Amino acid sequence: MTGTTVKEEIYLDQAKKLSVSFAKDAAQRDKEGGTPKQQKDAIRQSGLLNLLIPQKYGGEGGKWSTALAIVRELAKGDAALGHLYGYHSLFVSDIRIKGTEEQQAYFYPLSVQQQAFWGNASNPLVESLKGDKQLQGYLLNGTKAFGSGSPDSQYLWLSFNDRETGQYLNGVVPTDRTGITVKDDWNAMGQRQTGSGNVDFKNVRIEEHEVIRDFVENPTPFSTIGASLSQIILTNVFIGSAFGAIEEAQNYTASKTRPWLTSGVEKASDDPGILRKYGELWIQAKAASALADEAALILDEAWEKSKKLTEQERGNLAVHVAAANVFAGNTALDITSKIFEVMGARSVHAEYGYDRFWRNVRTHTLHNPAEYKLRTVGNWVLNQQYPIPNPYA
Amino acid sequence: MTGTTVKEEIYLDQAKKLSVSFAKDAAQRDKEGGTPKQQKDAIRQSGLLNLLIPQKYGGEGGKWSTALAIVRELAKGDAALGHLYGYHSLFVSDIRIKGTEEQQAYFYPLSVQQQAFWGNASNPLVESLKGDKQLQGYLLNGTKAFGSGSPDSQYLWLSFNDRETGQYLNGVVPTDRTGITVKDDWNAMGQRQTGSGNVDFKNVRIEEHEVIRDFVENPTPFSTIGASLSQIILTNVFIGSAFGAIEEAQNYTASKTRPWLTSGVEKASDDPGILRKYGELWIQAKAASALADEAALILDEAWEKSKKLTEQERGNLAVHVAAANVFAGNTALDITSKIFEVMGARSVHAEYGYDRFWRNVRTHTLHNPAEYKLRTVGNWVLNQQYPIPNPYA
Amino acid sequence: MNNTQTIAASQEKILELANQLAKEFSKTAVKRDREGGTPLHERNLLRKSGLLALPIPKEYGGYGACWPIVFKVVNIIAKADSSLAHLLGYHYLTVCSTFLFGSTKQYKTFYKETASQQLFWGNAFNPRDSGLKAVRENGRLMLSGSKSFCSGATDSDRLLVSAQEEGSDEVLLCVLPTHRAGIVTEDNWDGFGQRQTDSGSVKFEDVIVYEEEILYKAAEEQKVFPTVRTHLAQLMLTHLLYGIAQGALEESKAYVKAHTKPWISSDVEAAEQDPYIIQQYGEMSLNLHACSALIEKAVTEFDHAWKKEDALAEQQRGECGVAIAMAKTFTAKTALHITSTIFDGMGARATSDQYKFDRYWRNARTISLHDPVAYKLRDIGKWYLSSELPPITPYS
Amino acid sequence: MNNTQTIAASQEKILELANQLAKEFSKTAVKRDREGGTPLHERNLLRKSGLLALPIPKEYGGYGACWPIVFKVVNIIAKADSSLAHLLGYHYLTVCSTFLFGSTKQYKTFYKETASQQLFWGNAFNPRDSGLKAVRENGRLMLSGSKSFCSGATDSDRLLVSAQEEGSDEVLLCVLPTHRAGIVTEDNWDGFGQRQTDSGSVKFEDVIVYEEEILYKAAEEQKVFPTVRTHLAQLMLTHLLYGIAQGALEESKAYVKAHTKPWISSDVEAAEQDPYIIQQYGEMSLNLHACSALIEKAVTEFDHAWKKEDALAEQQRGECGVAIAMAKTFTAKTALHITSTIFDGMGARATSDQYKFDRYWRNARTISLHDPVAYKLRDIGKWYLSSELPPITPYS
Repeated sequence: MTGTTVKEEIYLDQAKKLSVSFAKDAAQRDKEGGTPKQQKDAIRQSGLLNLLIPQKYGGEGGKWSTALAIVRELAKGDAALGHLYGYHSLFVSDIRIKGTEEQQAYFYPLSVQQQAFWGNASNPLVESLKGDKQLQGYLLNGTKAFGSGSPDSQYLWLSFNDRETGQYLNGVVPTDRTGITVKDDWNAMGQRQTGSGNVDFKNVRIEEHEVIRDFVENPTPFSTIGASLSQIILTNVFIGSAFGAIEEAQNYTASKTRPWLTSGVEKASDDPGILRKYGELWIQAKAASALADEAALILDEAWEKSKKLTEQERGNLAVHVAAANVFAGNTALDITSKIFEVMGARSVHAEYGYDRFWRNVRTHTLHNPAEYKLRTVGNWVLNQQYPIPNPYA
Repeated sequence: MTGTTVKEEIYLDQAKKLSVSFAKDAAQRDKEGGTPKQQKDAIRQSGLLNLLIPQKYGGEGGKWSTALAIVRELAKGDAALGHLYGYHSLFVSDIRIKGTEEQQAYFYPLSVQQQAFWGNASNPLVESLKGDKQLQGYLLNGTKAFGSGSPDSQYLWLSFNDRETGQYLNGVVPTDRTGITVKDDWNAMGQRQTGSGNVDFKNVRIEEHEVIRDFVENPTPFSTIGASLSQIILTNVFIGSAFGAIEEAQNYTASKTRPWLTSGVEKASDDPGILRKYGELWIQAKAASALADEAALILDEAWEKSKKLTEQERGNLAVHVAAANVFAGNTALDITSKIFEVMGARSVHAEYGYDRFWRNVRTHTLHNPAEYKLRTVGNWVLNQQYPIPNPYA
Repeated sequence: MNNTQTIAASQEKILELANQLAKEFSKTAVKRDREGGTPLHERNLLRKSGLLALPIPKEYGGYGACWPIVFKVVNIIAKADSSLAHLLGYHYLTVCSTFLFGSTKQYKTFYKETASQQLFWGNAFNPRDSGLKAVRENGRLMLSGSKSFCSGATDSDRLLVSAQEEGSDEVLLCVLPTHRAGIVTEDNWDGFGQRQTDSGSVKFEDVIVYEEEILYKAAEEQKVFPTVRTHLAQLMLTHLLYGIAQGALEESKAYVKAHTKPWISSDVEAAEQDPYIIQQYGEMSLNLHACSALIEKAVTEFDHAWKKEDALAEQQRGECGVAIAMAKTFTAKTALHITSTIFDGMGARATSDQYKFDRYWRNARTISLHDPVAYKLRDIGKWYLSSELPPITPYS
Repeated sequence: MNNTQTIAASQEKILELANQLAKEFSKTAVKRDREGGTPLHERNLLRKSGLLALPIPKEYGGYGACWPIVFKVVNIIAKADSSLAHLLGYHYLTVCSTFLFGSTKQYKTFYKETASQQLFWGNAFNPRDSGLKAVRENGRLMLSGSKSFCSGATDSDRLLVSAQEEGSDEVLLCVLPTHRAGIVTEDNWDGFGQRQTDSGSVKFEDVIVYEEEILYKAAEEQKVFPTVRTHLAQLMLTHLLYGIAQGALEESKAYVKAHTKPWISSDVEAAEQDPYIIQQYGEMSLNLHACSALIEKAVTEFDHAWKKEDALAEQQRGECGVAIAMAKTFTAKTALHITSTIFDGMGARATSDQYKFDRYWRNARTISLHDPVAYKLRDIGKWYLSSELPPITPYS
């Protein structure tokens, strides 16, 4: 990205260092699954978790475009950690999007002070967590699936339904609140260290000040941009994965690939087919990142406008983010599968774990269907209609 | 593009108005071929021809990124006019790139004063124009093919070889110089009004101050960036064509396309397949433009550095431009062929002339082979080697 | 010679004849693409060749060729000139529609006169156009209105016509002599591709239809067999697309070898040694080969279905339709890809108007829009996912 | 029953047997993909089934199945478990290599003992690895060194071995009992795909080779026929890829119908009615169908070439190679596309480790790297552009 400030450069530099260190054992940790405790702690210590928290509450007051550049950088080394950082940033921001100023004032200083990582318990597809209204707050019972980042988190961003009225609400609770069990049972083919398993709630108290309901009482276009945030985070995880894959492949081809027996060249890195394929892969990745960078700037403007964001601006953001997301997803799928063609048969050995790139991308490109994102964009191009806000558009 | 200044907005606004008026009879003029005299005059009157000429010589002192945005905008309405404007900008700039300060001081005020359009007689692939050294300057004899913009031009940017030494030189002559015959014999399947035919030279005098040889005597990396300029101009012609095609298709689908008999929808614009395809096409075009915009910024920096441009910076520019070019070319080919699938069988009628988009793009994507651009980029990604400067990379 | 040998020899003769015509047509294909209009000279060559009677059984004076041979002939012509192949293929489709929709007496009559007089058939049949009305006046059936996309109507001898019966949903099918009073074939086809197919409109002004010209079987909706007309039409289009792709690839190969200079940074001595050009031709010829394999399968299935005649069951009709949809979809995609990609190898000078190499893409693009590929894919997908047969329509 | 009927009945029996085994294998395919290692139980089931003798002529105790049937069996197993199909296919390849490279006496002996004892063959043959040396010492031939990518060597009874003769460019081919002193099959295959193929290395330490174990024909370079071993290997790989694609598409279809919920904004009641899912399955099944058509053509050509034996000419060998290259290239591309795209329809929950649906992609990706697709395209392109036959190599 162009036009970065000195401060942003420092953040990105930190992210780069973290990413390089994460890359070293990413293949091994992919095999093991579970929680990357040590790596999460390294992120905690870096201070990057506070990037989006306003300065008045002790944070860095950074921009979303910076947070996304960090996501991309981390994902280059390890897509799971890029994901965890991105979703942490989303949940922290959700308070600002859907909650009150008082809730920011309450949670943000705590988060900064505790170097807190925020996790997820808010999958909107299934109404599996119910709240029974109390005099103050709710009593929560049920389960939430796809709880990315819930293991080793300090806070959980959750969604639940009022058992009586069906009302959809959000909330934030400390992860160690009595009655919460983070199952840590995520075992998928990719993004294996994102801890995206189930979170159980048994008679969990959520206090009134922890219940997020301002978006219900004072709905604005701004209060619905969470969908775009989650989509653009994933976009940057895909792009980071794609560049990470190209980088690993480049190292491999340059040092290990043997020229093909009828190639007539002395080094694989002079093979005309391999050269053009590297061009093709990199150009695709670069186009994806350029498109995502444009969307990030639109997001920065929207973030700046905050509650003043118009419906049209919200729609414009959603369309550009959907476009960037589906392009990056398809591109990353293609790249992470084709890198093997420039490395050769021996690159399948488990010691390298190069298949993790494809498995990671394939797993999280399924977050919501690419085809419906194409439709969202197409409906705007053809009919000038912005998407009706939902958790994915 | 983001971050445009007020002045740039004004230029772009002018370009947009011109583009809209060009679009009206673009199909008709495509059929006729020949020279778009009236349209070229409209560009002359707009003052946009002076955009890149420094203010001290009476020009606007604009940036290349602005010139390219204008190329794109014009190409949206008519790819031939986008091309003519882009190549005019290139030839004007060639003086700065390869000539002396004195030559700028000589030609620029003349060009501004005459609202001059510059044309081409410099195809480097064939040594078909020879210069016989005179006491002062040369006597030129021969022919140059692919003379884009030579009809209805005031100046020609030419290349020739010293008959004795073989030395490759450039030069600028007024198009009406005695002995020059612009054949105006371009008759290709696309870009039909670019006048890219032959230019004949019979005992044409070129004076010493018109001979461009500073790049020979004082070669710098900057003096070889013409290749990148031509490639990024074409890039923006492709992108403009792609957006123009989508826009025409959108109008057509919304107003004329009937829903398919088994579609189950009442309007073609509600067809799920058509919607997703519009999404797909627009996202591709948008990715191409984002990538090209990034390259344009790198070009702006290089242009600013001028003779201080390092070899590495020149290489970096060439790689990014090649990437943007090949991506835009492939994208535009795909889009201009697929628009018909969202319009239907009746869209082939000649009255619309929608095939011109594909014919235009297909014609000028052959300027130099896409495959070798992929190799150029790949050789940098894999081997960290910048292209050896040639007229195309 | 035994029987098989005789058939083989006569097939060879037919293909030889088709090749000769194709060679003749290819000489002027560029010129005629430029001019558009009606290829009168070429239509007469087709008449004289006898090939118009190709699928008509021998007992009625034709060659009695089986469908695989008929398609092969259309394909051979399409390689040279897809407009002429379109006219010929639609002629076959139209003549043989009388076998599907007419009474025994009717198709015998049409077959015989077509073979003996070398009649050229055209159509005014577009099922998506309800602009032609049939009215009964004083016991006489009259047609008024117009039809669009009437490929091959100009200079035809017979027209297969579909019209909307007034006051009913019924579609009336009939065969009329093109010179019948009140019929005007309009010279208004101006598509950018298939430029000599005369796919413009036909106007009808109080045109009398006689009882024996009406194909009544068309209304018997319970029958499956007549609906294979759709399959026949789709296979004709598939063979046009295949021929265009073949022609484009062959002609571009000849150009590359004769004219293309090796690229400045290629380090090869001839363009055909360029690794990237080789790679592209590898991919293109591979895809073309896949077309051929898919088409072969579809033609075999169609041949079987056709031979069943009235015993044809809906299941077989549907499965045959899926095979054809597969062949057509893949061939359309391949034809569009090849006709655009050939330029990469040939280079910038190949865009010169003298070659009209863009006609391949323009022709393929035009034919491939006949009915949407997206709905073919839907049919295939529903069949694979849910064993649903394609709906019986004029396009599937 | 006449002769044709008898053959058909026995073919049906074989395919039935293969299907039964495939069903059995599919029950544990996920578990075994997770574990990797040697599928001893399954290998013994293959031994017991008698299928190891499938291509061995009846006179030597085998089934005498023709190649199309042998490939079909490999394909059936591959749909369920491509590792086991790999082992079986390479077993056939290796046994039958003795017919290509051995004397009449040799292959008869090998055929007979394989059929009577249900021997499982593996290989130590990798032509890209020159790490195994043959040395003559005191008149005895000894092997020392190692070979990589030795699919199926572990738990095998016979090994086809290639070694570099010291002091010469010659490659020595021989068949050794796997338990011969000095041979150690190493358990070091850890590819992310084809996890139970044991494609690790084999170590040789002063391994004696007896005269009758050496396949001398290998050195007779003027003969074309032995070089069809490459074709056989390529067709085996093609059938593995095809089976993987089929298995992935079938299993994903079952999942979509049983588990996938319609998307929130889809307005359909079941996932299989989603227009985008239908479209994707349309495309995938169409491409799979094209694979099948291309493979059928290639197998037919191979069958003809094989039957020519020593009369096989270079031209036919080359054209057959092009047909195989086309089938393999297209199938590899299709398999990679399908094994990745199935997830779009199935949705996020299908990534759960319990299903191991990613094994299809991992397996296809692994097999498709056996030799570069780019060079197959080059062979095809050179053939199309310049009528050049593919070079005779262990891969083309």
